[in-house]
Amino acid sequence: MKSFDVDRIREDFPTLSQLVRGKALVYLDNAATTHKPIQVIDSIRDYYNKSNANPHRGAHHLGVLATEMYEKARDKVREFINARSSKEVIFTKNATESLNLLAYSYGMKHVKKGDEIVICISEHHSNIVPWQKIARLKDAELKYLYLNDDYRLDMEEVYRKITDRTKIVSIAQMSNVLGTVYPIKEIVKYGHSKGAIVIVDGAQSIPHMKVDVRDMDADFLVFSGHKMLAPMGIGVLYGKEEILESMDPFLMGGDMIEYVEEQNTTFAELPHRFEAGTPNVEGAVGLAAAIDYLNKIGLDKINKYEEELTAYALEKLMGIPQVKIYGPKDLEDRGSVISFELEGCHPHDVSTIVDTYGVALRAGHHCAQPLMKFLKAPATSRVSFYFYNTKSEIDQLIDSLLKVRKWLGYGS
Amino acid sequence: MKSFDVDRIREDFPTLSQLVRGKALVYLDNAATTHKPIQVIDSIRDYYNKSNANPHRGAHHLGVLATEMYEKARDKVREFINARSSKEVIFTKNATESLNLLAYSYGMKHVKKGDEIVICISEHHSNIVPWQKIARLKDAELKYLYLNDDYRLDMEEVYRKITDRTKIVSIAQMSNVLGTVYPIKEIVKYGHSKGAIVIVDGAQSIPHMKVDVRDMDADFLVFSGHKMLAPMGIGVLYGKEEILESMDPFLMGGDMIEYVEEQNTTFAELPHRFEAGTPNVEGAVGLAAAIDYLNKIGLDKINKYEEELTAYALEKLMGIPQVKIYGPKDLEDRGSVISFELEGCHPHDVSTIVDTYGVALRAGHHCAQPLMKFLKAPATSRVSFYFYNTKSEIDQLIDSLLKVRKWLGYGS
Amino acid sequence: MDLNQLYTELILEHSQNSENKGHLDHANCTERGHNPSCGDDITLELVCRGDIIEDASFTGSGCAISQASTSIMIDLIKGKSKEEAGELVNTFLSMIKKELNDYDKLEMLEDAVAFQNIGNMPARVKCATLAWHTLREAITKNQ
Amino acid sequence: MDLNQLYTELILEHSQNSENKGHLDHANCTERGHNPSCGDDITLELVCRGDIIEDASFTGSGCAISQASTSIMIDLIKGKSKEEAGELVNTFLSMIKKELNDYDKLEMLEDAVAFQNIGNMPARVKCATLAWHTLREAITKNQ
Ligand SMILES: Cc1ncc(COP(=O)(O)O)c(C=O)c1O
Ligand SMILES: Cc1ncc(COP(=O)(O)O)c(C=O)c1O
Repeated sequence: MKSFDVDRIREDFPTLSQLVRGKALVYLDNAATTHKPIQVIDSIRDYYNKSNANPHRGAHHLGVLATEMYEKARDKVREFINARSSKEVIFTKNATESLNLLAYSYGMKHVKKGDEIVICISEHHSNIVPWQKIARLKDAELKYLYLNDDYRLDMEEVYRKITDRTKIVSIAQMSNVLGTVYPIKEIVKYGHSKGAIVIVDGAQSIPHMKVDVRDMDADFLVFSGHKMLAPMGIGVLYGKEEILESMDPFLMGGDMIEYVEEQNTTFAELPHRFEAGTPNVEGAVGLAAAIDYLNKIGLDKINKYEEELTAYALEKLMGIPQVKIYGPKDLEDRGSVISFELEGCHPHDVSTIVDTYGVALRAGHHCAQPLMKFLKAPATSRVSFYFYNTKSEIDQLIDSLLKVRKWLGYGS
Repeated sequence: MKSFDVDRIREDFPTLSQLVRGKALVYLDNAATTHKPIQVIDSIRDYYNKSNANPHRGAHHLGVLATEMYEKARDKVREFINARSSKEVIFTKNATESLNLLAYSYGMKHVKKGDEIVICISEHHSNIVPWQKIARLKDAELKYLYLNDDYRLDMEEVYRKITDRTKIVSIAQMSNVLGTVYPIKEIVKYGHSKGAIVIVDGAQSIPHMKVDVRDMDADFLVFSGHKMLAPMGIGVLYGKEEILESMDPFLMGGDMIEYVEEQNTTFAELPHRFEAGTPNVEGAVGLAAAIDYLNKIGLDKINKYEEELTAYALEKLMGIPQVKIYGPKDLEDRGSVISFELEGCHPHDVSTIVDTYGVALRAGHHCAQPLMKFLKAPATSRVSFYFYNTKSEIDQLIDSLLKVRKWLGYGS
Repeated sequence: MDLNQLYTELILEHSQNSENKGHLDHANCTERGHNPSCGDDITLELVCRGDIIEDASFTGSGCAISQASTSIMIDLIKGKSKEEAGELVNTFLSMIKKELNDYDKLEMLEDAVAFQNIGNMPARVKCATLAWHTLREAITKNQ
Repeated sequence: MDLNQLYTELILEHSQNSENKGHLDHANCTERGHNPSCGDDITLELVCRGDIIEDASFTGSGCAISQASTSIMIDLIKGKSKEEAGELVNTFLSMIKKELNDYDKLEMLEDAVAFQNIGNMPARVKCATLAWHTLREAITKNQ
């Protein structure tokens, strides 16, 4: 870990040094949202102080600046995910909007009666509920890929569920509950062989690992800025140009039009066709600053460091006899999200109690109720790391978990 | 203007004191977007440094803080527009999303074959294109209210166009091109008498005048934060509770659900039902700070000061013989947006030339192509003020306009 | 709010070994209450004769707070009239919202006063109030 | 870019009093080009005989830059072969993008060199290139 100086990194994150009820904050809820380095916060301030304007609409100096910054941010995202063209990068407000855009603009147009949409049982609600709507409206079938006992997805299950009738496969690259990383490249390949398009929900993967849309050959990729150091209110939809071209517009209004007549409208070219209304330039600029920050450290180093943290946390957690892990117990194809149960202690009590020791973790269904039912767990506790977390924070987590049992009246 | 100290106010806006090509910036494009006072920029920084988290999902300290700040912002908006309940205040990303939400969730459900949707010829594209789609899909008619020679709307035209078949009337309270303020209260009343619901696009009015949804009795009101000092990426949809209750969800995913099963979902209560995915807490917090700022000065004072600016600008502009004003020439029912033509000078050339003198104005169709056609003007120049503008800036505008004619080869 | 005040012996006892948990043989009124955002899910069973709640119990799962609050509530309402029970619900909810001005009323809540300060933990308010909202539902439906 | 370099006499002359503006009697190829975001809208009329553009003119409206650029382009292509005209379009567009390395080629653009630095005014690039894109369209369609 020579070249990875976490103490130095933590200095960039003012939030992390705050006290919660007199205790140092141990923030382990990064799968929900991450904190922002000063570089990102400063980029917002600078944007508003020096270049704020409504882009694409003004020939004046600030309008030109804002347009440039917005389009540069788009190109930065393009480069980050290795898309062919920045026409393929559409800014939305979050991953949820990106998925809904796909449901309304692709699903409503291309899914027909009797078709199938295939998702995984571990999907986030954002990748379930829009497809339920399409399936219901179009009289199509929504099918689920189930996991094996190891919380992983067997390719046999993929071969079984994806058929010639499958039009859409939509799957998260990494589960926000289990931490499992799915074999996306194989799934994309098989989906394509059956004539389906494949949507990858990268909300949990993009912040932590190099994702190359050309290499994985996904038709669409969605993610949220706020889970990768960027401000809230900015998300991304990547789509292959020729498929985006085939889709109907979604939100309609300023900036996405070419000619508007009283009764008819023609639409602008990609990517603007899918970006209606005044865009969130601040968010795009902040996302660009976040990508710069991640690139400066290097996603490979981030990934390696987080792997160490995950290994350490898994070991320590499994050292508590009352802990049950929901998710892969080794490091193969898993990210830095760990869900668990502390026997006899309801996750909400766990979270309230560790909070008084400064430890922020998440309790509940994690927006994945079908998975919880599948796991037969009404709720779990979840910790999720980012590269600014430390082993000593994991020690604090473990200490506080041991105290939970005491508070709830169990011997230690 | 004793109690209105614009010099003092300008100190709060760092952007305004910058130089553009060595000239002091004269920003007259406020109808496109406004600049942000340090109070708003600081609120963003403080939010990220002290309380950032994904709201509604965490029992930990930061999660509780973020939830509180988000819901307090909602209540601040409620108070600002005098809504009955904060359930009636839904956060979106901008006015455009709010209008699209209405088209998809209200229009798709309640508009039937043969029904009418009535809008005004001066609408912004965001209040036109979504209705074109609904009219086309539902085989309904999209009708336009036309303006009189004074760029105002006669109630006779309203009585003519709104009929028993009208299901939706959607109209901007103030035109972003002409500056005309329409008789919303009368229109709402007449619309209701014919059984229509009335949507008010407050994007241009809310930043400048007190709007009371209960007094105007609008069924819906939409607006954007970025046009009223708040960050980009936050907008509002106000709706009467009982009508919101009757609508289908729009974006689907996290936070807007109650129970999700594999094939079925029940939805959360208002207002969450219409807010899918991680919300833009930063944007909401920034909007609350913006409202605080506006309240501290007082919308009545703002309104009065802007009226003085508008009167001054109209007088000066009309003093240039080659200027033609598109919009009311007196102050009655008009806001601080002024569109004009400088004879023989194309608006884009005007805007390029005045920009070199530091003056930022807008040229083009202003996202209102049907109006431009109605006006028989392919493009206009537009200036739009906010309370931080000054008379001396208007003098600079006038000076630079006189230079435009010189540059384009006309005698002075 | 201190953990000391929250996870008291009383509350742990009620949440882990409640005598009120289980089915009743002759329940003539059952009502389910749930809290989608955290998964608490309880079912109240009541034996009502005329206006009187003669017996009560609950089943279901949830956190210590929701389980204890349910059990303590049941202790309190057994043998009370529906009207009295309704009054208890109102008092409890006012206490939580810190809108209870008449402090004498607190006394009638007996052990349920343990949740007095839960309002300081906004994330847990719903856990503490679930049973009480459910009881109100049950009573209103059975007027 | 200085206004001095942009609104030159040459450009003002071409934009306000262009001899190339108006209809041609025997046009056998017309092409409309428009720029939705700023409203510039021109129509090119060409008289082609075989491979040669014998005559050309334009109608429509737009800003000084788009009008002048169109008029200057027409001066340049009259009498040229379609291939030569296509080559001019490429050269012009490369110049604007600042991708023209072979400076000798600049010369062949004659008066159109006036737009050399328009790339420094991103908001006006589309105005300067509209006519050239339109000409390319016209030529490609009439191969
Ligand atoms: C009258 C009116 N309505 C709607 C809008 C759309 O607002 P936004 O682009 O923020 O969605 C605008 C501004 O662009 C406007 O002026
Ligand atoms: C896997 C996954 N998909 C989608 C989302 C939705 O992201 P957002 O809430 O930012 O729209 C999340 C996070 O909440 C997630 O973890």
